[in-house]
Parts: sequence; structure tokens; C-alpha cells
Amino acid sequence: MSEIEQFREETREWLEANCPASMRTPARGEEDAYWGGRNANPANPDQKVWCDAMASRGWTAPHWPKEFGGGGLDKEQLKVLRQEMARIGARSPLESFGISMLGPALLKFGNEEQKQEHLPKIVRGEIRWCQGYSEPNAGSDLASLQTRAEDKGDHYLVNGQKIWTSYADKADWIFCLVRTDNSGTKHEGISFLLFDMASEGVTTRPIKLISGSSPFCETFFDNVEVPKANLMGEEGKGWTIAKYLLTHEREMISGFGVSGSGRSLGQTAAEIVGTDATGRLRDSALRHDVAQFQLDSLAFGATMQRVGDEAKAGQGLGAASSIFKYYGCELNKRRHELNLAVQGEAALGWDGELYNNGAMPRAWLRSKGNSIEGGTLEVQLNIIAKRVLGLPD
Amino acid sequence: MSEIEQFREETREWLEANCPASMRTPARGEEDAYWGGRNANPANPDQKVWCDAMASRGWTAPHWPKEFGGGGLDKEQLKVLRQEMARIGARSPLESFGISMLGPALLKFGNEEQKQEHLPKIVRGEIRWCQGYSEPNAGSDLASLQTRAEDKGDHYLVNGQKIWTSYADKADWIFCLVRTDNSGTKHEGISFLLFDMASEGVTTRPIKLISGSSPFCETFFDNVEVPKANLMGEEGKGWTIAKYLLTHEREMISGFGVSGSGRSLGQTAAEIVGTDATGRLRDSALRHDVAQFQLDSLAFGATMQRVGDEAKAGQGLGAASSIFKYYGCELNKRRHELNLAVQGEAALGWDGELYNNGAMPRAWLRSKGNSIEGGTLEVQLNIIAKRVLGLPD
Amino acid sequence: MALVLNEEQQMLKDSAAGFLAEKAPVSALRALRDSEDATGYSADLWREMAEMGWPGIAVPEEFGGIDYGYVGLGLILEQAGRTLTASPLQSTVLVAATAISHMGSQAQKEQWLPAIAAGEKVVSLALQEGAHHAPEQTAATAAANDQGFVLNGEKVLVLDGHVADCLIVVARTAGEPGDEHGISLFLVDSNASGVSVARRSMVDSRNAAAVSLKDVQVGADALLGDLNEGSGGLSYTLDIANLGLAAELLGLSQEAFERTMEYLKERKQFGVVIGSFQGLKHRAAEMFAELELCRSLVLKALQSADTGDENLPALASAAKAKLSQVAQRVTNEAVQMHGGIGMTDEFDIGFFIKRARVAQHTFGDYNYHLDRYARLSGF
Amino acid sequence: MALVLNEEQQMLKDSAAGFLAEKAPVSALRALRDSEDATGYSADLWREMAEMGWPGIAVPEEFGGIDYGYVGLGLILEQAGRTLTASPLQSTVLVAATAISHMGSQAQKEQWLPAIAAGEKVVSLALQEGAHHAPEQTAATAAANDQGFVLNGEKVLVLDGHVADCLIVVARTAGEPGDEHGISLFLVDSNASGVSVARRSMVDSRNAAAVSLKDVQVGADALLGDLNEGSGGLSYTLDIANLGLAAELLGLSQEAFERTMEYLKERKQFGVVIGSFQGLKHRAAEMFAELELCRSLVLKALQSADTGDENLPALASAAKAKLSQVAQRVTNEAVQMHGGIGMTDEFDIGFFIKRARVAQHTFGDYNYHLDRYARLSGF
Repeated sequence: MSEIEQFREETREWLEANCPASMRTPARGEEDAYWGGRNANPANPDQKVWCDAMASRGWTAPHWPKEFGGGGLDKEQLKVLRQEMARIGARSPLESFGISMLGPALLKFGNEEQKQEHLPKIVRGEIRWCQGYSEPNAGSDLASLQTRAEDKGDHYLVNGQKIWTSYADKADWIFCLVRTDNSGTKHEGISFLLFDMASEGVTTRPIKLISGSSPFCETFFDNVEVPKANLMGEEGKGWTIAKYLLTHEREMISGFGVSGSGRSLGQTAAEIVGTDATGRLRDSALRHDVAQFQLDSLAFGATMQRVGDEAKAGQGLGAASSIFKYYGCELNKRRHELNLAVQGEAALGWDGELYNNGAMPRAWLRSKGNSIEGGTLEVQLNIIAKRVLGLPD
Repeated sequence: MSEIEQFREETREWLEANCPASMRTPARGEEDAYWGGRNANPANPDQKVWCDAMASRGWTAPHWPKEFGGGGLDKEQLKVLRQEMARIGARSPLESFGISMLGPALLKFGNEEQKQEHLPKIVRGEIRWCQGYSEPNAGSDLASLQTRAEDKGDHYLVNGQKIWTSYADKADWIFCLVRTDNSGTKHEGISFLLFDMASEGVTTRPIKLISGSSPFCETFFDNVEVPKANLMGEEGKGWTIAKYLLTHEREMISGFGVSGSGRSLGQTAAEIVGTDATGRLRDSALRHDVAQFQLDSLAFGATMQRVGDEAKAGQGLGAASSIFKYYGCELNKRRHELNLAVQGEAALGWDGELYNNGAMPRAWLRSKGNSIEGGTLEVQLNIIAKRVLGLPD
Repeated sequence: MALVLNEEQQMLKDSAAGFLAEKAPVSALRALRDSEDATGYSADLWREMAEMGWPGIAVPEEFGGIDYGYVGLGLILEQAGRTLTASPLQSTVLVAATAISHMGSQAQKEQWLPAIAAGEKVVSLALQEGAHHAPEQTAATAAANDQGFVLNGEKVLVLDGHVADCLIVVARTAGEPGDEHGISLFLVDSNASGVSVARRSMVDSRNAAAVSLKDVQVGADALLGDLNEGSGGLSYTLDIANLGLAAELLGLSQEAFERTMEYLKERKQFGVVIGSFQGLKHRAAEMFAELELCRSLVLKALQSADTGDENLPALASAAKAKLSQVAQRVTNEAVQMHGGIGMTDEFDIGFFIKRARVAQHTFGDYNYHLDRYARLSGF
Repeated sequence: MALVLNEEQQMLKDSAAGFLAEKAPVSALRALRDSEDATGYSADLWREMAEMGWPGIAVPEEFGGIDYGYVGLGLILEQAGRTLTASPLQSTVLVAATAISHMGSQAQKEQWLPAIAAGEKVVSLALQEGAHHAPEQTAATAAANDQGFVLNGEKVLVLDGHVADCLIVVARTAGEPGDEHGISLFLVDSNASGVSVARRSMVDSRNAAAVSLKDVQVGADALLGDLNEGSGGLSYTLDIANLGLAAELLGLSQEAFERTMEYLKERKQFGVVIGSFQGLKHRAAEMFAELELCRSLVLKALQSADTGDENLPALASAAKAKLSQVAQRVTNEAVQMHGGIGMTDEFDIGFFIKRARVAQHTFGDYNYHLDRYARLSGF
């Protein structure tokens, strides 16, 4: 038996033994998932059991180095782990901006103390992080941010306001862009700080969305003292880290475009709307739109695969990856609009068990934010036009 | 019998007596029509007979004042004339940029001598006019034109180059934008000249289009002497006349969007592609596109009507009319693309009687120019955004 | 007929706009939603509307209406679309009054139309059964017996159903689901034994109910129109209903568009007003053009209802399809162009996108009406 | 299989690009058109292609080919799309060789494949009869007699038909137009008695002919594949044909797009380069994204042909539909963004829009393949 086969066998056995039955079903949306943190309040105690078990092997961050608590798996092993988890329908043990966003930046830009301090806690789900980027007057124009961090010798004094901070009200720590210098161009003088949300002077206010949920907050900093050791990277060089993270975030969000497994929208439509004698969907306009959507999803999925494979092969300039955020979000919005068209009345109910508490229209409304958050649609098109196509400003 | 009824009866009788049988069929495209002029070379002698008969009553320009050779008809009478011509399928007796473009500007901006000199000849089809606007480096940005007219005392000396001059090679006179002053902003210093294409120093070169025909020319002016009396309006104020004419031209071109009479595209498609048991077009994607096209044509036609009716009623700010050029041209392009999809192989043949000498693909290719000539699609959208919606530069 | 509002119509439009902007702005819908109001609209507001004659605007004078026609009703609905005003205008005035006027016996008209015109009764059409509008698929049944008919079936999306005095129930008296023949309409008292009505909370925060009919006995005089041949009258009623919804969607879209244009002129990014970006400008100009087309089409279709034009069915489907398409585009762009703030509940624009989708769906969406338009156009 | 070109494929692509850019640029097609060349492609060029092994690229080694597969052929066609090169690559290599490889008897393969691989014979599929691609509607007939079969019928859009040595004629041996069953394929000598071929001048200045068959007697050994059951093999052949056309459309669209981007960077209006206008930029960025999707889809579909993936039919229709859609958009935008000069025959961009529409149409357009993709996807 090859090494990888042995790894598969061990993994399968371990998962069978350690994944609680209730964790073998998908989470019902972001808010049903386990996010860890100081105030973790799992709806189901199995969530913590499952997270702790996975964290004990470093498998909440399976590809991170072992020295920082990660699983140290190579790509082959990572693939096997995912396949084996999928085999039993195991859900992700931990949702975490620490793992998906801060971690990669810490590994690349953090100093040794910062990595030792933060990464293991992230792996174990002990500290929940949030991201302090957008400000009321710096939406797409992120570099215009105005939150100030004054140098007070041993600490920075932070004053200002952030907006669209995901789950700031539930997070323990924040990674945050601040302005430490006003003298240069707006991209200069931005620094990247890490600090405790329990610090004096930090307050949060949830923002209710049109979908009815409140995943975002306004976050206020009023004379917050942040130790200088909490500066990540050099002072004034935070924009480099921010850009790295934005690219990362865009790739994550682009994943929205890939439709889940199971029945296709067209097959669902055939069931709800019915087909004619030749097996074609009865509604010809809907059929056209759904077919075009599925075709585009297929092509988009193939593009995600191609870019990945080209990167592995050392080919490609990554030009294609610039379209992920733009196209993925547009596809996701189309999917939700088409779902409304397919489901009809069933997708218009807002409350009550009959309408599954309005899951469909709420998800539809939530999808409208995809092309706003993490860089608007328009910003993405500008980036493609400028960086890839070389069209002038 | 009311006056208008009497007018109808007389008109009907006169048309019956004077419209040759061969003129009771539609012209096959722009180039089959009668354009008059010094070198008029009608394919069919009836063309001239018909034009002369109509001109004798001023009915080549039926709404122009009688003093300049026009018909002097009021709106009611004009409507009756058109209805009666349509009743017997009479074609337009004379295609003429003099009537459709220069005439209205002459009536508004020309002096008495100019009106007396030019309008009657236009009505009689004696002089064929062309329009000298676009230049190689001033396409959408018309005001950047560089053709110069130097003041030489009793005459202007014109030097420069025009492009996209419709039928310049067949025209007798040109109405032409020239620069008489370079000192102000680019809109200033433009003047409006009328001159004979037979003047020394004028040469033309037809431009072959992708459709295979050559309706446009490059036109060169090499030390052309133009008498000062041929200036229309004030020197340096030609831009006002140009804008007036451009608006006029856009409204003409927008007429492309209204599909002709006869069978609808959907009915044609049903015949060629076939229908299913429920009478629906067999091809569902095509059906969707054709239905959407017909619906938009219906709505566009209603909008042309509404704007006209609002103007008559003294209502409306004319905001809607700004969309005519943009939407009409887009509709016409859609119509030709759909026609290709409906006709299939029959619309891909380029030559030979079987393919009617490629009339369909040639018309399709020609339609691509609709959103370029007379102000591009992009210029039209800019105008709407600025003038109607008040969005800033 | 000139495609233009006459002076009287223009005045009606202006006064409706003024009244609704003052008495029932979007904040009124928000208040109804947040207070979980049991009626779902303001009874006081409805009384004021009645005083102005709105409920009887398309009802013949002999039955207490002012017989002003559907162009008039469309103008009011357009303004109500701008303010997203909740009221029985759609359920009762647009749909039920039309059905009764068009199909009712003298006695039925006398019983219902004056009460509707006075704003005293709420009446609603109980038609849809499944996920989609599909009248010919009606499966609810009405079985004749010696006392009249016994009704059974399940209905959804009954507008204002939970406060309706009377329901116009579409049921099958012959044939199979899918047949046009065999459909009949019945006037059913909401309090009749066997009728249960459950209010449903919808995405647009407006009123809709599910209605269940279990062995509901009605008299022979409950039949509205001819036995088995209700499809024609129903079809006419639905044409009018869709025209009214198209007018509402026109107002809604126009308002969402204008609010967005205002925002584009105010909001700064990268040091300039975002309305100066050509990418947004071109999209805005395209939407402007589409909205102008919508305005013409809705007016033409409303006029055809008033003149009895034979093209009414094609025009009604054209108008509903076009307005559904444009409302979807404009409300999506309104959220997108507002950026983050457009995603917040605190801001009003979300109410527009929500109401738009329900109005689009009601009595047949874009797909349904594009299909019907094509069918009526011979392909 | 990794969705990426291996080193060898990358080399093939680069060498094809270099060769075609040098030997057969767009000006070569223009010259063929303007000289009204009787062959419609350069025989010298075709010989050079044959020396490089292109005609046998997807032909098994035992029949003289190099068995490099359809990814390889697709790469060549993509490059030929960039230069709009006219040659028998489509008619003979892509379509006819595939049909014979897939359906032919040992004797038929031995007779035709080595000759095709050597560039010595031109063979073409005679399929389409009406305005549209509709294989199951085949009405041409082949009646069995004691010497074999007698063929009658009319065919259009037979690629390179006027110079073909042999025609693969699709005819009905049983059933009615509309039936899938009853279709058979025959290898017919172009010079056989009763065959008349008329070259047709098409909008793309490429080769197509109308073929008329009047009581054409062929032997029993002319049957390609099974009697009455030709639909399956034909369907496979058409999947490959459409993949190849999709690859050609990819190259064509990519080239038209790149030329347009260059123009946007050069052309000035209002004192600035027009590529700085955001309205054009956003449209350009959208097209870039669509072209990247096209590239992935075409490669995935070509790979599925080489690996014998059961998804080949769905992928082939997906690729042809998507490429037809995007080629239409990109070529229309290329003309629009070039402005007046794009409308002139002197400028090359017109050749791209013309060839695009013919390639889109050939063997089924966007509408046909979107329908087929939906059908194969179960709705």
C-alpha cells in the first residue's frame, strides 16, 4: 500500500471514529456554522466536540505548518482529507476569518512572535477574528481610509470608524487598516494593526441588512491603545498586506459562483414547471435563461480548474484569475434570480416554517451584496481593464 | 364635403392619374431610389417622370412654404397625402439630403438670397447635396474638425479632408463645416459653407464598406475657392447649425428601429423553423429572442408616437426623444442579427440570384454602421446621461 | 387615440402623487411591517382614498363609481408604486371590481360594486394554487348539488385575503387541470363554513393569504359568469390586473431609478462624484431609455382597455413582461449603484426590490407573459 | 485530466501560430476573395500543411496519421481562426476523417484515411438541406436496389464541395423526415453520374457548395456505418465538428478582441485615447472574462473527445453554443469600437464578423446547441 493510500485509510478510520453524527450534515447557512472564539455558544455541543477533535490534529488548518499548530499536509493529502470528509458528509469543523484571511497574511508578513502568538489559537478556534477595512467614506476607494493611529511611544492611539465589519460584535480580535501617516499619497502611510476587541474604547453596532440578518457591524474606535508589538509588517506598508488579502478574499467570494452539488436548476425547474411531450421545459423563456446559466456555470467551473492547473504547471500569467470575483458574483446573483423564477410563490414567503423562514428570498437578497463587498463589480472591471488589458486611465 | 375630404379626393385622383405603375412598388434599397441631380441617371425613366410630376405641385417637399417651391401643406393635408400615396403603394419620388437635411437648416438659418437660390432647385431635384461633416481625426468628436477656410477678401480658400461623406461622388453641392478661426475653444470658429462640388480642387474617393457597397466617400479640398456669399449663418457660428442638423439626422436614423409592415419576424420564423403542437416556435431560444425583440419594437413605436403626441399637446420636455437614435439603431441591429438566425443558410449567401445578390447579409452588415454614423452609440449615451439625467462630467 | 395624458388625467396624476407622498410614503410601509400590523394597510388611509373616489374609479356610475376608466386607475397605481403604498387598490379595485363589472349579473353588481366603490368591502380573487400563475391548471373543484355548489381546494397569494369580506374563487366545474373549458368563478363569503384563511408573511411586507376550502356550500347565485365558461371573463380580468401591476411597476421602477440618480450625484469615491463615471452613466442612460419605453407601452395598453381594443390581451402581456424585465433590472441596479448602503434595511431601496419581485410574480411573471405575447403574436 | 496544455501541445500551438501568421494571414483570404480564386484556398499552403502532418493529426497511425488527437487539431483550428485561413482542415480533416475513422469499415478506412492524412484527397459531409441544421429532418433518399443504392436529394453548405473528391452523403433509407431512425451515410464519388455540384459564394468568402443528387447509383460498399442506424455515428461526427468550429471561433474571437484592444490604445477622440473611457473599458473587461471562459470550455470539451468521456455530447453543444454567443458579441463590439474604419472593407475586421456568422451557423447555431445542451441536461 502506497503512503497516500495508507493516509487515506487512517484518515477514513479516524473520521469515522471522531466525527459526530450530527456533524455529518451541512450547516444551514453561515450562522448555523461553528465560529469558535471566547464567546462561542454552539447551538449544538457536537460542534465544539468536532472542532476540538479536528484541531487536535491541526486539521482545522490542514495545510498550515505543524510548528504553528496546522496539519502540515501536502496537496495530495489535503485532497484525500477533503474527499474523505465529503464521503461521510462531514461539515467544516470551524468557520474562521483567522484561517481563511488573517492566517495566510500572518504566515507571509508576520514576525515570529506574532505567528507563535496567534496562529495556534486560530487553529484551535480559541480566538475569533474580524477584518477592519471599509470605512463610511472609503468603500470601493479603500485607500482613502481615515482611521488614525497616532504614535504614542510604546503604543498607538487609534481613533476612527469602520463599517461592514463582518461579525465584529462576535469577534475577539480585529486585523485592521489604520493611517499612521498623512503626508504621502493615499496608499502610503497605511499600517496593519492587530488588536483585542475587548480593548477599552471599542464599540460595535450591528447593521441590519435587507435580507433581515445582521452579519455586518459599524465599529467605533475611541482612543483605543494598541501596543506597538501589534503592528504587522512595517509601519506605513500596510497597503501591501491589504492588497494581498483583498486578492485572497476575492478568490474566496468568487467561489459563490460554483453551484452546489445535487440537482441542477434546470432539473428543479423541470419538476416544478413541467416538461412538454419532447421532455423540454414548458416555459421556453425560463428554459433559455436556465440553460444559459448552467452553460456559463460549467464554463466558469472549467476556468477555475484551468487556472489552478496552469498554476500547478507553472504556466499562465494568472490573468484569468482576475475574472473570478467579477464573474463568480454575477453568476451567483443570476442563480438566485433564476431560483426565484423557478420556485415562484414558494420563494416569496418571508417567515414561517412553510417558507423555511424565508431562506430563499433571504439568500437572494444576500447575494446582491456579492458584487459590492470585497471590491465592487465596477472596481473589478476597472482592475481587469487596467492590469490585464492595459487600457489607460 | 369638408375641405380636407375634398383635398383627399383631389389628391387621390391626381395620384391615380400621375403616378406611373412602376413607381407603385417600393424601391429596392437606397441605391434603387431616385436621387435627382445634374447627373441623375435613373435606372427607370419613370423615376424622373414621377419626380417631375410631384415637384410640379411642390409635393417632393410637401410641407415647405409655397414661395420656395414647396407644397405648403398643413399637417392634416400632409397626413392625407401620405395615406393616399400609401394606398396605391407609391414610392417616395425623390431621395434627397437637400430635403431631409439642408432644407430645414436653410429655412431656419439661411438668408433670403440663399433660400431663393437653393430651395426651389432642391424641390425639383435639380441639385443633389451631400454633407461634409466628419473628418478622419474628428469622428465622434466632430468639433475637433480641422478643414480650414481662410478669408481671402471676396472668397474663402478651403483646404482639408472630409470622410464618410454620403454619396459625395454623386453630389452636385456640399454643405460643409469648416474652421474659420483657431483662437477660441474648439466649438467656436466653426462656420457653415455651401459650395459646388464641381469647384476646382474638390476630389472624392469612394470607400468600399464591409457590405460591399460604397455609399460613402473621402472628400479632399485643395485650395477650393468659395464665394463669401456662400456662408450660411454668421461666421464662427456654424456649430449651432451643425447641432441642429445632427439632432435632425439622429431622429431620421432612429426610424430604422421601426420594422416595416408585412409579416413579423416571429411569423417568418414560424414558417421557416416550424411550430410545435401548441403552435409555439420550435426553437425555444430563438422564440425568446424574437418575442423580446418584437415587444421592444412595439414599445419603441409607442414611444415615437407618445413623444409626437406630447409635442402636439404642448406637453413633455422632449426628454424621451433623446433615446431615439440610441434605441432605434440598437433595435435595427438586433433585427438584422435575428433575421440571420431566422433565415439561416439563406442569409449567408453573398452573390447570385438565389441569394438575391446577398441582400440579407449586406443589409445586416450595413446595419452595424447605424450606431456609428450620426453620433456613435457611446456619444448618444453620454448625451442622455448629461443632458437628461444631469450626471456630471 | 393620442398617446398622451389629457389635462384631467394629468391633474389626477399630480394629485395622487401629492396625496400619497404626504400620507403614505415608504416609511408608512416600513411602520406597518415593523409593527406587524394585523390589517397590513392603514384603514384611515383607505377611508381617505374612498373619499376621493379611488375605489370606484373604474366602476360604472350606475353602481356608485365614477367611471373614469383604467387609464385613471393606472395613474393612481403608478403613483402608489412610487410610494409602495399598501392598500386594497390591487385586490379589490383593480381585480375584483373588474371581474364583477365584467362578469356579474345585475344583482351581483348591485350587491358588490357600490360597496366596493364606497371603500366598504374588500373582495379578492382566489386563483393561484401552485408555485406559478397557471389559470388553466386550476384543480380546485365546485361540484353542483341541489343547494348550489360545494367547493374544495387550496389557494395561495390571495391578495388581502385575511381581511377580505368576499372571495372570488376560481374552481373547476368540468374537465381536467389543463383544460380551458370547465372553469367557473364563485363569489364566496369569507366567513362561510369550511373557508379558512391564513395570512402569509411575504417578502414585500404586503398582504397575501392562503385560503383553504373544505366542502364549502354556496348557493347557485354565487356563480359569477357562465358555468364552465369562466375562462374568457377571467382572462379579461387578468389582463386588467396585469396592466395595473405594470403601472405599479412603472412607478416603482421610476422612483427607484430617480433615487439612484440622486445618489450618483451625491456619493463621492476616489475624490469625485460617482455619477461622473462613464461605466455608471451608460448603464443609467440605457435604463432611462427602457423606462421611457415602459411608460409608452403602459399608457398604450391602458388606453386599449378603455377603448375596448381587440389588442388588449397582447398589449397587457407585453406591458407586464416588459415591466417585469425592466423592474428587475432597475431594482438590481439601484441596489448595486447604492453600494453597501443599498444592502442595509435602514435604507429604503430594499423595499423596492422586494415589492418588485412580488408584483412581477403576481398573475404571471416575465416568462409567462413573454410566452403569451409570442403566442398571441402567432409564433 | 489537468485542464492545461502539455509542453508538446504548447509547442504545436506556437508553431501553428507562427506558420499561419507567416503563410496565411488575413490578407491571404482577401487575395483569394478578390481574385475570385477557383479553388478557394491555396493548394501550395495545403501541401505545406500536409508536410507538417496536419491533415492526419487525428487519424490513427495505422492509417497514416499521427494520432495526436482532437486537442491537437483544436489548437491548429484555433490558430487558423486567428488568421481566418481557408483550407480543407474543416471539411476533410475535422469532419470527413472523423466520420470515416469512427464509422468506416477496414476497407473504407484503408481507402480514404491515408489519402486524407497525406493531403491528397478532399472529402466533405453533405448533410444540410434546408435553412437550418436539422439532421433528423433529412429528406434525401437512398433506395436499395440490386446494385446497391440509388440516391436522390439536394444539399447545401457542403464545405469545399466544389473541389471535393468524395462526398459523405446523409440520406434516408427508412422512416420519415423527423425520425432519428432510418438515416444512413454513403461515400459518393463527386464525379459519379447524377451528382452536380455548384459552388456558392458565401458571406465569409470561403468554400461552400450546393450538391444535387439525381438517381445516383452507388454500390453496396458505399454504405458508411450501419444501414438505418447512421444517426449515432453522425452525431459523434457532428460533436467533433462543432468542437473544431468552437476552437476556430475561439481563435477568431480572441484575435478580433486583441485587435480591438490595440485600436482602443491608439485611437484618440476628444483629446484622449478612447481606451481610457470607462464605458468601453467595462465592456472590454466583460468580453475578456467571457473569452477566458470560452478557452476553458473548449479545452475541456476537446479533452473529453480524446478521453472518450461520456459527457462529450453535452460539452460539444455547450462549447458551440457558448462560442457562437461570444463570437457574435465580440465581433459586433469589434466593429462598433473601431467606429467608421471598422465599417470599411479596406480594414480587416469585417472579415472576422463575416466568417464568425458562417462558422456559428455551420452544423447548428447558438439556438440549436443551447436547446441540445438543455435537453442533454434533462430539461
